[in-house]
Amino acid sequence: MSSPVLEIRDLRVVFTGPRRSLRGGRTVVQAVAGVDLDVRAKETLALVGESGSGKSTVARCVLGLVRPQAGTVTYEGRALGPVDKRPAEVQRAIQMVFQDPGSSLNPRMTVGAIIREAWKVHPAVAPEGDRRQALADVLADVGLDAGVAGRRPSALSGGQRQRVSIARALALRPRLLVCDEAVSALDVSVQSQILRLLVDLRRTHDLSVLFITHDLAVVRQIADRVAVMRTGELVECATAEQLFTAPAHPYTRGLLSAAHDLEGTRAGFEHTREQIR
Amino acid sequence: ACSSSDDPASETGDSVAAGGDLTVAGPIPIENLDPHGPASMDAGTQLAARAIFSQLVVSTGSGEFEGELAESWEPNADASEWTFTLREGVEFSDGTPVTAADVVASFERVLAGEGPLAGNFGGYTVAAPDESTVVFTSAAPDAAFLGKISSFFVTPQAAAEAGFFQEPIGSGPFVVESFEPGATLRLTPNAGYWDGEPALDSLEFQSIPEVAARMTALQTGEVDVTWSMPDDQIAALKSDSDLTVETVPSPGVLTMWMNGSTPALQDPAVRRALWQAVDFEAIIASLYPETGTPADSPISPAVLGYAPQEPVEYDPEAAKAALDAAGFDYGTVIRWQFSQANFRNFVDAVVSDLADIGVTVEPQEKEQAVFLEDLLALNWDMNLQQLGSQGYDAATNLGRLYTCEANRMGYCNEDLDRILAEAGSTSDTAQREELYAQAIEIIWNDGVGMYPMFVEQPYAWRSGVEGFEPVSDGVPYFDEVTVSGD
Amino acid sequence: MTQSDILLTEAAPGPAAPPGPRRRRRPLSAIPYVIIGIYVLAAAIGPFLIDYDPVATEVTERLLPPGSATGSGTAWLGTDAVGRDVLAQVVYGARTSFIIGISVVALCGLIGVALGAIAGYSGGLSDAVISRTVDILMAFPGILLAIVIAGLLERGMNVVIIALSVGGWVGFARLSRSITMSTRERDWVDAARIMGLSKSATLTRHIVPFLTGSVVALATIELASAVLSEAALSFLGLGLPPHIVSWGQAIAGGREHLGTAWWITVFPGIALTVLVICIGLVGDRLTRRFTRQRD
Amino acid sequence: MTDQHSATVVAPAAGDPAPAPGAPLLRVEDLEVVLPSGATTGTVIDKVSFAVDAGRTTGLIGESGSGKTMSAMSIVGLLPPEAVTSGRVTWRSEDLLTAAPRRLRQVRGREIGVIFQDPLAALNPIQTVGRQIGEILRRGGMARQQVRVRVLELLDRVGIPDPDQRIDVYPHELSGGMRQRVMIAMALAGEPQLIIADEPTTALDVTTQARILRLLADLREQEHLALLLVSHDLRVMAHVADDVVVMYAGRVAERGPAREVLERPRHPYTRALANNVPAVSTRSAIAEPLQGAPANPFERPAGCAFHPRCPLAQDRCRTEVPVLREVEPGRFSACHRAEEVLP
Amino acid sequence: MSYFVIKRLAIGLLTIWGVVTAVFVVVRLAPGDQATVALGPDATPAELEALRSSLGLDRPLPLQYLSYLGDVVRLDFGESYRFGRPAMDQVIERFPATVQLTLAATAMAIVFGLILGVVAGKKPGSALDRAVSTVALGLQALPPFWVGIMFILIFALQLQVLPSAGGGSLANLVLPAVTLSIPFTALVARMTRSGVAETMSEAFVLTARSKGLTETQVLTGHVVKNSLIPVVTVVGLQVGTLLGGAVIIETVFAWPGLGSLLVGAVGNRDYAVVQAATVLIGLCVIVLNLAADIVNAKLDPRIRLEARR
Ligand SMILES: Nc1ncnc2c1ncn2[C@@H]1O[C@H](COP(=O)(O)OP(=O)(O)OP(=O)(O)O)[C@@H](O)[C@H]1O
Ligand SMILES: Nc1ncnc2c1ncn2[C@@H]1O[C@H](COP(=O)(O)OP(=O)(O)OP(=O)(O)O)[C@@H](O)[C@H]1O
Ligand SMILES: [Mg+2]
Ligand SMILES: [Mg+2]
Ligand code: NI
Repeated sequence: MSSPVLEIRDLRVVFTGPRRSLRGGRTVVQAVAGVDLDVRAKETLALVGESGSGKSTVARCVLGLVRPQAGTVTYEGRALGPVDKRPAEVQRAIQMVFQDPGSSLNPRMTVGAIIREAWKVHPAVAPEGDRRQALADVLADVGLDAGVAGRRPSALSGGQRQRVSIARALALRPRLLVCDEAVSALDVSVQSQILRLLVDLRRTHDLSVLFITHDLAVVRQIADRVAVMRTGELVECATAEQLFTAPAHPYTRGLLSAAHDLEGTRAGFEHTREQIR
Repeated sequence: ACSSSDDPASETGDSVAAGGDLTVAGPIPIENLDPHGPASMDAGTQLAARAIFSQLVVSTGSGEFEGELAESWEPNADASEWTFTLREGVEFSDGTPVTAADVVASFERVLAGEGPLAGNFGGYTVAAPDESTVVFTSAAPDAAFLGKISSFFVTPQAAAEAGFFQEPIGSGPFVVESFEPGATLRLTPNAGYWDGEPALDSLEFQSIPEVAARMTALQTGEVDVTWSMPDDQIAALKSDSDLTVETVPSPGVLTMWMNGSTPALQDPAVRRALWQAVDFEAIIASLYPETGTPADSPISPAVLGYAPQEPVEYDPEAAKAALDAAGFDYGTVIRWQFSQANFRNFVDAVVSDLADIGVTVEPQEKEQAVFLEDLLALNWDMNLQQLGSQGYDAATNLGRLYTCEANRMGYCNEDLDRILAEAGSTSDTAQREELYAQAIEIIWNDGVGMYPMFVEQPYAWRSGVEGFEPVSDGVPYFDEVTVSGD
Repeated sequence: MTQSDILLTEAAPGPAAPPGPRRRRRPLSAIPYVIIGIYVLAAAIGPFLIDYDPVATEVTERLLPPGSATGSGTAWLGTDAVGRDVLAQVVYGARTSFIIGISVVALCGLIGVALGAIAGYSGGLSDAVISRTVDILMAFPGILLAIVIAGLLERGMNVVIIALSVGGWVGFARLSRSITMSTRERDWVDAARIMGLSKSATLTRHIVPFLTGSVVALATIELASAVLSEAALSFLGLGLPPHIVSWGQAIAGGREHLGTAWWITVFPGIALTVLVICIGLVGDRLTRRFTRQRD
Repeated sequence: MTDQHSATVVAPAAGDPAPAPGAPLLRVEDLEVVLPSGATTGTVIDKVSFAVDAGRTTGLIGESGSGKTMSAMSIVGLLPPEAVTSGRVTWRSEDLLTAAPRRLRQVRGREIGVIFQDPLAALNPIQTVGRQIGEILRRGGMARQQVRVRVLELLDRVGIPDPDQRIDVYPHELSGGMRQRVMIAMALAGEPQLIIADEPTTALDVTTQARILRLLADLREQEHLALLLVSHDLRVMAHVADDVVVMYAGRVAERGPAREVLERPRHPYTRALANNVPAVSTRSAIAEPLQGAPANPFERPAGCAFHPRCPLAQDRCRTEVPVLREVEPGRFSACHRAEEVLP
Repeated sequence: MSYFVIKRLAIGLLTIWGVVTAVFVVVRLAPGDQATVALGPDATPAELEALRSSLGLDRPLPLQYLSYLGDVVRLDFGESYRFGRPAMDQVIERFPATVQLTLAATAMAIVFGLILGVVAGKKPGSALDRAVSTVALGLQALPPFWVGIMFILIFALQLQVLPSAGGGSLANLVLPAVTLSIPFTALVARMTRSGVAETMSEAFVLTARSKGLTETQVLTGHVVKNSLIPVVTVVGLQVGTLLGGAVIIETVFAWPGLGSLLVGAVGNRDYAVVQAATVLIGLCVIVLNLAADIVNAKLDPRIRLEARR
């Protein structure tokens, strides 16, 4: 097995709320309570769990947007601090795709400006001269034509915005892509487009992906390994096959059965699918 | 206890029937009742003091005085020692008699005090050889002492105690019923007043700073008496048949000193030329039709020492010629400071006339405290004030302000100094008048300042008010007033 | 400062909603712009058309009612207490009022936005310091500052501008701070940070642009209130020196003649009120536009 | 979970106050909603027809912006004020579109209850949940004490533990699932015959989703309710709906019994949707996605709105708007080539 | 809650200290001092010096500041030289008049402002809304002193229905309170309008309608209270500002309040009164803001008191 790109050890994050009374102490949310996680080279690791279980917080720690109370995040053997303290090369190597395509792009900037901004910070990635070509390339990578470069996010559909979001991340040639609910806000028909794009990109760009979602069905489609979180703790971590066929932890079993429950007329869908092929 | 020399008994008998509640709104709020303290020279404090306390003497016009607590007084030969004999049987409103010791204590309070009155009595000591005699001794001769002491009020010795002026005891015609500093002062008659109990049932002083409101209050009858109205309001008041409007000559003179230490204004010829360049007659006729008359002296006719001079005629051509001849630099900007907003129109008009002959004057309206500081620091080229003469005596104006030592307007003339010193050290009135006439001639001809206008004091009262007598210094008395019909 | 709260209620940028249906243009909606245009024109070129020397007075022609003939023509709007033409004062006053209003707003806006954005973005100590300063200024009677500043400096336009600005930036700071705090949470800001953009670049490129809408809207309101405050200062005798013509001066100067010579105050007053209403209407519209269709 | 499936085939309960046997409780016919947008107006809902039978569940399905919410809300007249409607909404035997506002207010809550998508936004944040649930009863003149008893009953009915305590809390103090239960209790308070549920589970976790859906199914059965369920989630639909209406860009694409429509779609759009649903139970490859983005009703393509994305599109589809037609008994499809969707 | 109050009071104390310091610096920066004003135009330099040293004004500023701070801590604001009595006494004496005026104006502003705001905000963009908004703007644009004097001329002089000036009675209160409340009413109306308009688009309003409530019931039951938070905040702030800022109205109507006292005291360089008045006003502003926050927390259970601004 390939060695881990990213290692998370005993990560702990506590959010302190306001104090209620003088002696009452603060309300404390233990968002992440000791998580150990590895992301290996070129694999897709899915992080699942119900709302509030701390998935996003783990992601934000990886990116250095949240400072953990304890624990380490190591990238290729180097311990990582807050995002603005990281060496440029690490900043470049870890990128993120957000959930809401409507809010992850600065609405005042054109698509071209959004992507070029990345190169302003890391000029080495795309030398001054061939940025135009580089821009066209990266847009092509995510299936957009060069014409959208002049448009603002508001003039794009949700799926297109999410592609721009991915292009912005890819522009820096990252090694690790963190996707926090990257497809949850999209329409069903568009969701498959983006998932497929992600799967393709991972192959062509040799990416490792940390894929956060609460949709087990999606996980089943794309993940190599799955980590299940619950109230800040990791309850189970296994290969996708193992997890879906023989879940070890009762909580995982509960999640799976709820998902099954919703599957309803599963047979109907299968039937349809067969017909199409 | 003002100027009236009528039989007090008949006054009293007459007024008991009339009585009434009088409401008075002066232009200045009454903030403090202490006639010895920092606010002692405030018009508001003086107004209240005249109702609550008694003076030794009251000045009734140029060089004339009337005894109030003092029955008689006598200066020594060089006017450096003044002996007062107190009236018998005068009591404070709490029944204790007014004694020489009270006078001494009051005077010492003034000297120790931190107010503007103290400056008048530098080098004075006071003593009470017996119950009813008080002797004031000065280091230097002081012929104008009577004028100065007329702003002095006698309080009980208890005045030194904290809180006394919340409910003061005095020997004046009224006693304090309630006092909201800066807002209202309510008074009731002093039954034991030596000159007869005032006829009014009550007297209330209100503060209404905004002119429009004050005029309205008078017209609607919320207020019975007011004074110091701007000229533009007087016409409207005159047309109201319920009101009596009267103006009386006052000691006030509009005074525009020119700073003799400013290079551009050093030359008397320049100063005179500037004076000539302003059509004061037209300005006064338009802006002050009611209360202004063109002046012919730096002090008013109501003041001892007044001597009329040749008026300075408006002649812009001559003025320009004189300025050219004196080599006046038209590039200079003359900074003209003043502090009262009601001078604005006047200032604008004068500036306009001077601009017509090419002289640039920059009006500087300053806040009172800033104005005062700059005034003393001679931080101005031209200054505008309405100057009075305390006690109707030129000594308190000319004698104090125009000496080289005082250096109040950058002007120094040894001849003038000598004349003023001489006038200050004799108690012979005729001689003093003669000396002041000389002084005035020098001041006038040297153009130490422009003296455009004598100011009259306007009063207005409602028709029910009887026995009100306007006084020239704008601080009236109310002990003989009655009001009816409201 | 309280004006900013109107904006605060609407200001926090909501999720970039699909651009809602745009309101149809009403022909009337152009009126405020037209009127403001007329004012600006009057302020800019009026002085070249109407000859007026604020220093020159004509005391014999004082307090003439509108339409009176004077030595130098007809006083269409009457004359003031020293015989100056009221119409000319209205026209010349426009320039002063604009200069004061715009300077105050520019000064307050720059300071307020800078401090508010820094406080909102950095949090921590700088936020605490700026917030406490704002608290103190809000608990401090503004009139006192104005008086002291007017006393400290030689009377003039710059004093009025400074006196009005000292407390005026607080509103901008509060507004900017609260919008910054909510914009800071937006994903595109995180995205910028992730790619390693510096703090100052993040602030200027990804946050400050989102302040402009509300800040411009607040600025229009503050512009109106600055013009009004200048009048109030004049009333207290702390306003402009006499040789600078302004509406505030004119209104304050005519108050003793309200009963007899109403035209001195009423015409500049109308000029001021109409301008304030128009600026306010434009401000309202900008507020609405920038808060609803934030994209 | 076959037990759940059985709920979908329960027959209308006897004694249900349905107007005429066989006649649907609610019939929407040729509904059109026109909304102004900028200088133009858009026909957001274009000739939509469907029905809800007493005691049954009709599902409205489609992607975001396809007009599900608009169709549902026009039934009770809760559209934006600038919306212009036409067509007929027959509730029992009266037309609600032309009904007097007063009558419409009587219908709302008491005859037709509504459950909204985002329970946090749809609950008044500054009133206790008890107050909000009881409001309709209080306005109906019920005594305060009785209202409280009834609200407690309702809370219990929707499965909120410790109703005694929960009755006095504010919405933000509850979890998402609890809030949705409160919404449901509120909709039940007026004892309606029909409940319109607009995406009742979208904002919730998988586990909670399942529980809420089960609750709705139970209620429908026990309270003899009809249910109009709006959702974009095919799995949800398949789980609870008896009939489904598939919408695309403001028009009905396909309509028919849920099971049949989802198993044997007669419209390429439905087929694509069904195709794109991933499964937990088996590992499936990512299906070939539909190209392009959903059509916007304001800029609806000419002809069949779906044609730009349709693998079966022909020239005819680009010009001619397909009408909704019965392609086999009980099955309606608005595709020119409906017969070819299934070979 | 108690912790919140304590924390806010601590911040309040800090703010008061800031105000105290600022006022000290500011009044001493101003040219001219107590001695200049007290002694008037006839003072000699020697007299000025003597008075300054007896008042302690010649000591180095830091020393003066420390002793002043010490006095303030002991709640001793010194003696007013103008009024010849403890400065705080004078300030407290004027306080009730100010409170009366402010409360009356605030009450009017709230009542009329709320009504106007609700009427306008209930149908945003309607003719009524635009009319009310324009009127509100117009009201905000009226110079208060102009309004005040016009009121005097109309109601006192022409109609003779109300007294023109002075304090004390209820009749005296009417004109100044109305004048003061005009711009405030406009502000409350505008705030309420925007709050109501925004609340009208909230989802829970739709919920309320779906229960069959009439528009009035929806408005009173679900909209108005929910849109009050910014209004309360502004009222809290504005009332504080009014306390010290009503100078012009107090001057016009001769209303014996704190504003005119403060302005007079600044003019006379009566440091003690300036400082006492400023501290009292600052205290009120702080307390009112606290009160507004508490009211808001009562209005909206979601507001956890600490999470302010
Ligand atoms: N900035 C913050 N301040 C305080 N608490 C926070 C903050 N961010 C997250 N939390 C809390 O931390 C916990 C974990 O949140 P997190 O966003 O990581 O969950 P999640 O698994 O991503 O949930 P979701 O599926 O809803 O996105 C939650 O209880 C949340 O309320
Ligand atoms: N208030 C409104 N004003 C104008 N257009 C609106 C309004 N609300 C919705 N629309 C438009 O009407 C169309 C149908 O909207 P509707 O809310 O019915 O869609 P939906 O199917 O419910 O979508 P979702 O799944 O996102 O809820 C959309 O194009 C939408 O943009
Ligand atoms: Mg998350
Ligand atoms: Mg919807
Ligand atoms: Ni099953």
